Amino acid sequence: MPLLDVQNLKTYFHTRAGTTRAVDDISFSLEKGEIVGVVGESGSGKSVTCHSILGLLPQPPARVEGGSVTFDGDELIGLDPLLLRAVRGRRISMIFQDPMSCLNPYLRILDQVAEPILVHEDVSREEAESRALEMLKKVGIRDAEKRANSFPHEFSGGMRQRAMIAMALVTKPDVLFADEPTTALDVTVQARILQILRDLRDELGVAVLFITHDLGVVAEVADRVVVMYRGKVVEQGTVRELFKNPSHPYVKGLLACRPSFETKYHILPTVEDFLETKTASDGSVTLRERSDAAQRLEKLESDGDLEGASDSSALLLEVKDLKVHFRSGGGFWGKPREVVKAVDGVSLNIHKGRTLGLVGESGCGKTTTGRAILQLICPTSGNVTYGGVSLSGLAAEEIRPFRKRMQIIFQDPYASLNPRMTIEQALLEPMNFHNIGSGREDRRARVVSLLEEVGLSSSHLRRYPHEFSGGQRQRLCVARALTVEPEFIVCDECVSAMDVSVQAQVLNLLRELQDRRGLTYLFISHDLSVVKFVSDEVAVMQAGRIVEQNDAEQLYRNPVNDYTRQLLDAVPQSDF
Amino acid sequence: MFRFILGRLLQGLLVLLALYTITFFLAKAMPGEPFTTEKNVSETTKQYLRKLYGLEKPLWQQYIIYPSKIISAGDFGVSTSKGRPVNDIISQSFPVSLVLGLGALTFAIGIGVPIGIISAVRRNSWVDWSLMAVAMVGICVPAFTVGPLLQILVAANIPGLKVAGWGSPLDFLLPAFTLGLVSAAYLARLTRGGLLEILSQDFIRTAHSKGLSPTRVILKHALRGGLLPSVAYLGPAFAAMISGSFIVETIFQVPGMGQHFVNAAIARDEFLLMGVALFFGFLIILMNLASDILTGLLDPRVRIGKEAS
Amino acid sequence: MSAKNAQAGSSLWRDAWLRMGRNKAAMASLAVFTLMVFLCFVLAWFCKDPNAVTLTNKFAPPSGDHWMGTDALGRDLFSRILYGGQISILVGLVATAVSVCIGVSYGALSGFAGGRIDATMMRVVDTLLSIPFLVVVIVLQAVLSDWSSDTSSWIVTHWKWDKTFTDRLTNIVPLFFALGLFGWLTLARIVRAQVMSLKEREFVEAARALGYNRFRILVRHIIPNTLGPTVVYATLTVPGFIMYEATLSYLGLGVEAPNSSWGILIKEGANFMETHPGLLLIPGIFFSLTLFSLNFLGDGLRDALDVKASKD
Amino acid sequence: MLTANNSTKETPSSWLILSCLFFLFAGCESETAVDKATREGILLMGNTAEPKGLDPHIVSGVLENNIISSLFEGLVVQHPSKDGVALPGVAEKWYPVNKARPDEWIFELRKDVRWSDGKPLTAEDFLFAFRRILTPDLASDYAFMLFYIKDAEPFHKSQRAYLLFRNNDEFPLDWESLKKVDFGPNEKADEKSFNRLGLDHLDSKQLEELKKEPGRFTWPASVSEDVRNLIIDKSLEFSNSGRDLWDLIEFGATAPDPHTLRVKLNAPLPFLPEITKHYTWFPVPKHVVLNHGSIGERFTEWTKPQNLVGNGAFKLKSWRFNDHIEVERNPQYWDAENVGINGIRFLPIANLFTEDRMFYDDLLHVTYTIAPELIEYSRKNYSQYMRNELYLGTYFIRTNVTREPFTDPRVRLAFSMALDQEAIIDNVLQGGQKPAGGLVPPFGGYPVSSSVKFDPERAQQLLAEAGYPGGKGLPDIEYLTTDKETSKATAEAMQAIWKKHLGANIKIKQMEWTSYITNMFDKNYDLAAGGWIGDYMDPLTFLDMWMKDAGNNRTGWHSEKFENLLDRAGQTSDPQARFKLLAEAEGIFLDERPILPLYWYTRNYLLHTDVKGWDPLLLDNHPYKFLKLQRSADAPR
Repeated sequence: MPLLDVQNLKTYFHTRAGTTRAVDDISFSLEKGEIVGVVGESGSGKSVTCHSILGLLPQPPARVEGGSVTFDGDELIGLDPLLLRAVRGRRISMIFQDPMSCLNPYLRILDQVAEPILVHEDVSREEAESRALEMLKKVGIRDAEKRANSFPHEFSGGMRQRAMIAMALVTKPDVLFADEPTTALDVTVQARILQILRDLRDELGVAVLFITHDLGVVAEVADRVVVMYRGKVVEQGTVRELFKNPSHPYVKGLLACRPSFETKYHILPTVEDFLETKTASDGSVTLRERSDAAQRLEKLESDGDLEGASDSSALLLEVKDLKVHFRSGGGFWGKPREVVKAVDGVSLNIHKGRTLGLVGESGCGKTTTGRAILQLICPTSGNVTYGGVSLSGLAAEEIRPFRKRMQIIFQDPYASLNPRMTIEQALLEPMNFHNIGSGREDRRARVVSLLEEVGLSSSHLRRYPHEFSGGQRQRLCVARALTVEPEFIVCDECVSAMDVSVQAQVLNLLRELQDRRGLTYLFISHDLSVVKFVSDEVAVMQAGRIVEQNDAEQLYRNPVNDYTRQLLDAVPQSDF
Repeated sequence: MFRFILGRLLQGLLVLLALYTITFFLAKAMPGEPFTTEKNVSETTKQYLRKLYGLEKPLWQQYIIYPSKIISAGDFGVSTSKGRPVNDIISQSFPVSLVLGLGALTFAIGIGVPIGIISAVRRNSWVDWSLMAVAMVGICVPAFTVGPLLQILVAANIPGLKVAGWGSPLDFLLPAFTLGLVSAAYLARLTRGGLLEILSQDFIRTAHSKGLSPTRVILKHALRGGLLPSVAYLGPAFAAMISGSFIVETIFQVPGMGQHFVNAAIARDEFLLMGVALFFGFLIILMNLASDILTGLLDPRVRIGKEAS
Repeated sequence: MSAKNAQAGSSLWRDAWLRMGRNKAAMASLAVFTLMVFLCFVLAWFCKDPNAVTLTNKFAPPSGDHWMGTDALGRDLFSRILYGGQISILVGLVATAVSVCIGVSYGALSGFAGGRIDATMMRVVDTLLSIPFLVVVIVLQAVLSDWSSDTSSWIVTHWKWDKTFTDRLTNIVPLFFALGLFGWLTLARIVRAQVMSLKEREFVEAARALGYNRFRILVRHIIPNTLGPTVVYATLTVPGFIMYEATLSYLGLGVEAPNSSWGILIKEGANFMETHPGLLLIPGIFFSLTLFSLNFLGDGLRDALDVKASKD
Repeated sequence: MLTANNSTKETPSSWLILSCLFFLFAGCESETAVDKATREGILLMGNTAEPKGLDPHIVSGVLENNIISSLFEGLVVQHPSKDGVALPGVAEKWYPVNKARPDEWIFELRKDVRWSDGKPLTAEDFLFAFRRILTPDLASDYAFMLFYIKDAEPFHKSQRAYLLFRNNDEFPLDWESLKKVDFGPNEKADEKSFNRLGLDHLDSKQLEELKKEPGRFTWPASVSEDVRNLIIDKSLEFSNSGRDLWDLIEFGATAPDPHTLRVKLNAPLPFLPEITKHYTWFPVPKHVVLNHGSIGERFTEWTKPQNLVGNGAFKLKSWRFNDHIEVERNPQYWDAENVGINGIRFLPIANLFTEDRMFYDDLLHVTYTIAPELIEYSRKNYSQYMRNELYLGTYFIRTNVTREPFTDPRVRLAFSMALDQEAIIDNVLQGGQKPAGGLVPPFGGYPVSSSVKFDPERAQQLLAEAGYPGGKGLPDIEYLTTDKETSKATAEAMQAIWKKHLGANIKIKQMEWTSYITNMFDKNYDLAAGGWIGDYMDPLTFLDMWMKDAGNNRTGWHSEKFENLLDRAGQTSDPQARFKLLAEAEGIFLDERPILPLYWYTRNYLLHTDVKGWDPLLLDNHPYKFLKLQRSADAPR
């Protein structure tokens, strides 16, 4: 008998707008000491499944409509809340995606890690803390004694996730639900976290339900995989079987749309190339494999040959010895200031119509570099020359004309759209401001055509950002950047937070726009596969400096720098 | 931290200087003078009185003399209406106001925060609605109505509670309740709002996933952050509470500091007026600073030195 | 601002209005508030003279002649409440509007500028917060009371307005001055805190990247996002303003006797609470009903302005 | 009480716990505060506000009088129930030297009188007290109360020039005519000229300067250059001699022996003993006052609770600022064995409603007053405690006779006649006040006027005669009043009444106290609420304020005829003839009616039946030594 057995679980959300079947009749099981990956895009019901099992869903609107979950012989669905609490955190623990928002920012790490012991076991505070400390060491927090008394915000992302894992495992639970535990992390950190999970499984015999949208990660860590789509399990099996021989079109699409070092496509295939979705009037969904999927793929592959047209184009942007130093602390009468050298002598050349990829781990200064190039942050020293004009030292009015020519797309499309402006307002405003277009009607026409260009329709004009999905929002950001008809766009981690299938769509959009409009990109990302896919040239950044810069193919094939090599090694490869 | 406090206190000095300047000139701009009484006082007498208080000197000299006396001797002058040193008056009435203010604060927190918590936990239920309606009543009903009502309905019927007066240990109850009521109502709303925002955050789910009881989740995990808006509110509100309230003091016959703000202004008693104004300004500075520091302690992400808000 | 902007700006409010239409509590409150406004500003004109003294008929109980009885001087309480409501509603709304205007712009500027400017501006708020209010009122009274009667007579002679009406109008102008002078301080602190966190958001950076100037960023992108807490706080300040008015009127700023306001009626009614509780209760009910409705309206408006919350 | 000693150190939360505990115990305690105080013989007395001080020479209010009269005793003592009757105080016997012309009085002091510190009290203490209150440096508000004494006024006003020359034979001018010339300070003068300081106040150095440049003082036209030089030289000589102004005067009060006080007055004053009941005439302990500062020092420590020494029936026991002042028996008092109560606790309760509610809750024996709003309620529920007594005071409305339309006496009369006094008293004030028939309230043998009457027809007629038929053409009239709620109700009622009978438009201007007073002083009003409480039992206290330069006039009205009559009355020793002259003066005043009398005051207050020996007195100055506290049969609860 499996340790955790989920049978026909159904969880629906009842809202004023109607009923959403978030989890719709799914079944799977988890054995002791096993790692099962649950894969699916956001909204596919992976997290809701975990939350349903643990009774963490807000009710209403959510309601478990049916099915059963047996854990070690006990039924969890409908269990008395008091008994369920005894299971939660002691026998089944959970770690969440974003360790920043999921750790309590107001409490010290040690308090939070020791808390499950104190709640579930009758031990003294000292003992609980010493056990917590031990667990913190085990998950690889250096100087645990010293750092355990820090607050979450004083930890880096990776450290926080380790603390989170320590918190989940400190009571030695039987099952660990890991909900996208590495999505927000750098590849190197991700590799370390995955290693820790594996080690702990081996050591403690924990069964892990590993939820992710990244097939590569699953391939690296899981024994078995459950693929979910729209609240249903579309396929499950061992990792090897599934990757070698996917049967469901969705899984096929998912595997194909993920850029890897080997990707030859110029335009990535997307899930839609494989899957046809039909929604009936009663809300039930039928999925069908596209009959023309093979042709579509072939076509995409042949398109790839178009590449490499403009090789020796003109220099658009020249960055020389750029330095950005921040002063931390201080204030009106504050303490002596420390200088943080976020960017410490970066030089780059970007050619017209080409893409420069900038990779590095979080905190290495790549984002600051991007913003300093656009003069959003005033560089401490160094020079940025755009189209032959030096931007350094220009007054705000003098820079304004350049704002039309250079644009930026941010990582979080939601945060970068004003929540109180409709799409129409957001797109019209830049044109009004910069006097683009001949009049009101012309501008409106431009907005409509821009929306169409990025794959949205004019019926969206009256909507607010929150009414769109993540991918659509990023398209909106792209559209907004395009309103001023720029020639150069900084893409700052613009696909990092997205599901692979959406990521593919956005990457394709960027590519199409580059082809059509001759745009130049500075593509900033920590995802090496994506950077490889989009870039003509790649620069690797570490601690504020460029450590290696080369033609993309060259760099990935023959990395010269140790750090580059380290980064490349850390990328999970699903080479089955 | 130390430098931050020092810095803020230095800024505080500037605030006090500005406050002094404004109050000084406002006091001079008021019609009438301190020695105006209902019965006529001879011009000679007035001359002598002016000389006695140093009010015959040119304005700029008066403007300089007062602060220099404060700095050199801690002397806030002599009240023209009470005929005794302002230092005396403040030192005798402030402790009373402090006790009253602390009582009011206790009521405000003791009533407001629990109501806010219950409201937030029972969001959009009838409990929530009725508690928030009660809070609105607290905001709507002025002290000059609450005070007499308490006197008539409570004090007159419960032996041991006096209608008014100050001296025995129970005397602070009714005035403190009256004084704290409005703040309790504000606190209830602020706590509810703050808590609702925290309750929607991810780390609350984490706390639940650890198997904590809902009470522990609220008290240990949510309340700290949920109280932040209240703390920001309480800074100046507490300063106002412990500097007394004219209405509450006169209704309940409390020998506190609040009445001096009114009586000094009406009597054109500029020394007392500037004394209590400066003292109040000092309290405001102190309490704002305290509330900022408390915010920093509650929320470790707030960098002390970067102003908390 | 161009016509385009005006049109764009209005749609936020129009959408908010549509969203609020779905909020039952808010709509009920709106109905109550509208009723109050109707009573005070329309029905009042058809009521008895609120200042007609009949000393022999004081403290009359409610009757067909005097629906809510009479006060200590035998004046009709109902029409006094309605006429008083004109002043109170006007004072509450105008003073709130003034304090919102000043508070939002000041707080937004302070938070947006940051650094030394911010520190200085906040210390100015501290200073103003500590100034003895009564002194300001006394000075204002001395300075402005002549002004208001001069203005009034000027208007009457030059524009031929009705004298009683003009007097009532010019009398409350100094009151707005006094309230506006200090009403905005706390709001400024609240808005500043909001702006401080908003200005770090990416959409502000996006706006900068699009080359917008600071003014535009502040006005079009930051301030609209502070509206929610502003509206809620503003509705909470209304009762305070209305009650302040009573105090100020006693000191000679504001409503001139025998005219009245809810604050004055409640304050005077409180003196008779042992003997004639109706004089306190009835104006109190009108006052509370209006404030309740304004408050729920504020909450509703906050939710309606919060485009996210309206999703479900 | 268990917690009393460390209560201030308790944290609020433990206070709360204690409070809850206390509720349990509180139920057992059935004795009310008044019961307890009655048993202990302590009078609990509402006293409206914190006194400005306890120095009889500095304070000027009624509430201070209430406390000071328990701590000090004057030459004579008020009779507990008969107005205008004096009982022996510090003086055993008193009589005018010449009965026919009582301008010199002798007070024979008791030999056994002691200060509360045991030191004997002598006539020297009185002389010291008189000199002290008259010392200009002390700037006493009420120094004028002693101006009856010979040479008191010029000394207090520092009239150096006058004192130097009044008896100087070599002086070429008639000094009496120059007496009217003001050498005192002139506030409106240019800051640099000596007019600002006044000739009398210049020191030697300034006089030297003036000698060189006499133009720095504006001399009256009648003063020739010689006189001018003479005045300067003499003043300089006196200033240089270092002598005190006191040495120049022949002060009217003397002490032939330690137990006799002789007081010579400027004019005959048959009611001098009445005046000495006022606290300005009280003695102060010379040895204590001088111990803490000089004679002219206003703020010394001598009135601090630990230093204060008095000669009254009581001495200071404790004083908590703004909370209470308590006095206890003074064992050194000459009549200590006949003092009926053990002490008095004065409570500064500013809020009238609070005071009344405290009385209802048995926390007070006697209130300062009753809120008009609660009179009806008190009558219904606490009728046995209600006191409604005539008081020596008149409430009236000043008119500004320098401004249209009140320049015309017909308009003033019209407004007065249209004033329905009874309607206002019965419906607004409700305190049983008497409609004022004239200026001087009824008392003693003075013939009460009844010329003020409600007569709307005549009022309309007069107004029409004055050119405002039916109120047409009357400008808006500003009625100045204070921020007190009853003032407002009265104002609103009068507004309606004047509108009804005269068609006048009244604008009510409410102001806080000092602004109201200042505006009245500056004659920045049309009509202004006002009133006057008599300082002593004589019509003069109501009449002499309407003289041309009297500080309390403030209407701009004056009449030579009126002043002549007052002068003549001042020289008349026969009481009946004197009253007749004064009544004639009042008649002239009322014909012109610069003020509109509304009512004669009554005192409304609550007095517990436990208090015995408290009888109505026109001046409301109940001598405490005759009071007794005794549990009465009809005690409530």
